Amino acid sequence: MTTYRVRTEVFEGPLDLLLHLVGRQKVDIREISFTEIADEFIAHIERMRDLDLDVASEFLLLASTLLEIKAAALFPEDTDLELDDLDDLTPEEARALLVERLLVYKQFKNAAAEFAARMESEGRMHPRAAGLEEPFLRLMPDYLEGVTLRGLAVICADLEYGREIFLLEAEHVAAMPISLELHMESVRQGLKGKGRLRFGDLVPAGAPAELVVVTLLAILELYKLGALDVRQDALFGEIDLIEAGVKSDV
Amino acid sequence: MSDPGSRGTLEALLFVSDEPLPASRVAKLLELPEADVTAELREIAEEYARDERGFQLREVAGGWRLYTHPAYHPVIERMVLTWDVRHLSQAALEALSVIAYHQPVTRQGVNAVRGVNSEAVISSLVEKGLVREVGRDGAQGTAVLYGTTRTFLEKFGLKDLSGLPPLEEFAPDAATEQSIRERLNALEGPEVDNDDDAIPTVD
Amino acid sequence: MSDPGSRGTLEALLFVSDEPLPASRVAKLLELPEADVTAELREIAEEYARDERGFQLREVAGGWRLYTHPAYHPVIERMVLTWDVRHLSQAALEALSVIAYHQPVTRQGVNAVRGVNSEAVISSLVEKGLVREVGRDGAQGTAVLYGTTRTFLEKFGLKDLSGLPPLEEFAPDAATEQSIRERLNALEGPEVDNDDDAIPTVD
Repeated sequence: MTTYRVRTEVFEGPLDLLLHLVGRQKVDIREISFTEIADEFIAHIERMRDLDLDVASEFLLLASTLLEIKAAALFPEDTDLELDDLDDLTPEEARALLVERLLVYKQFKNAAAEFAARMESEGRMHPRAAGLEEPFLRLMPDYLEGVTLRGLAVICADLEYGREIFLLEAEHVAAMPISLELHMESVRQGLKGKGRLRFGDLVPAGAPAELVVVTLLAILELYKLGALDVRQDALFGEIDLIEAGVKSDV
Repeated sequence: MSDPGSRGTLEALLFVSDEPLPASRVAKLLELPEADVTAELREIAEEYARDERGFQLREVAGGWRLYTHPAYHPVIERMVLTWDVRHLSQAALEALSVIAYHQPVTRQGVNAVRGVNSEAVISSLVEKGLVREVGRDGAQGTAVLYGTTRTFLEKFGLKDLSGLPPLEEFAPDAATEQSIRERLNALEGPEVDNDDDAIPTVD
Repeated sequence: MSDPGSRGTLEALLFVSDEPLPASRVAKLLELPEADVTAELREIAEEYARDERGFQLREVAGGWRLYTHPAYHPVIERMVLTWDVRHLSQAALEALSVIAYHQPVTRQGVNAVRGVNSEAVISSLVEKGLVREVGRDGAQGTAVLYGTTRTFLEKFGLKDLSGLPPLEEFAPDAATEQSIRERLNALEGPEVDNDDDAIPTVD
């Protein structure tokens, strides 16, 4: 809970940051002092160091956002046509634009706070979701008329094989983005039933580097999700994957 | 006892519904005027509140639905794993509020207000079923337009979008506005103070 | 009002349960003697009967559960019969098959297998009572996990999900697989032929 509280103070974008700075100190719009802002960050990080490494790293992320402010002359280029020619504005006009932007942003920040409060109070009420009782279920229209279990299995198998072909195409034909989710699904399927697998079963010798990387990422992601356990008995040894719930010492 | 418009009938129908039940649909089913059904539903809602029942009847997202009373949230939470909606991040809440008030709106529109790329945040809102694609912006070619969903109305206890509190309510107060203007102007020296009236407004 | 053993508390707990709730479990949860809980449950059941509510509290095998009152079953039946009767689309069948085999699975998981957005299709399956929310994916925050319903099992006469035919039965045979590979390699030109062994297989 403490982390959560701290996190709400974390800025996310240039406007968020500026709003914060405006509340703390005087900011010259024409020449936002990068040094000053950097000092501000360092001060924050100093304070955070003992608290939470994650928070500190989020502040570092913000440092790059600041560079973006400088680079984009305060605004992301693609957001507002009027702002593209910020250079042509007089300092007063630029300042006025920023003031307006900050006011609008502040308004939505306030609205977001109201949303948070509403969500909190709504979360305390649970809708009736038990649905129909057994005697009524038989009355429901038979949406599955003519559908067989075998039919469903064929559809699912086709989809999965379609997916494999897609994977092969992706590896071979073009620099298509490789979907981590697809690979996670593949690993999950591979483990299903078998209970355990070796990394080498998933990535044959000589496989392209991209496949090795994405497979490893998929495994790490599944590990994070608690879907599998990973064991490696020796350095550079074979990596064993064990499906969650399967005894690892079997 | 089974008088069509009776409290019992309505209770039974509400009881088996797992989504908000529109009064119009009940009226059609029972062949009764919608106004009568609505009046009876209101009465039931009041009765539950008066009798301090463990559940309540609320009008949300275009219909009526039974909910537990918030007083019993802690004990329900102990019994069942509940979806804690409080876990939306500040960024997600901001993007959601921009979409709620400006819908239909493109991602760029959300970015413009927030001053930061909102792509990931919008995707997460879509994944949570709070926001959906509602069309394409003809003028901008293929830019996706986003709007809120019925789930959004339900999760926020709104009957419809007109139930959103007016955006004006959230305008920064005079003091905040003054301080933003002053602080941004302050480094300029005294001559800028006179320019206050000349500041162009952007809307 | 939120006195642990109060009628309101018990009502709220019964309200969110879709299976019989043992008095012993409630007693443990509320740290009360089971006899007290049982007595209060009996009282609630009598009160509902006396007040001619649309629902009733019954003790069935395994515990206490709220049910609609049989007097209102004809009107509930009429409501159910007005539901949409169109058959499932190919898209819906695909999503249903993926959910059946991969459950519990998030919408993203279904999207990943189908390669297209499945939001609307999953919603329609939920409405039809074939698919339901079975939980939240803790790791992914609040992503909904979907699974099939009892209705689904009943329709196919399955006792449980282990009765689903293994997918491997429907995998393409070796010859098909070979032809897929050849087709893909043909696109690559001759120098790739040597790479045959390097084609990653994922199963």
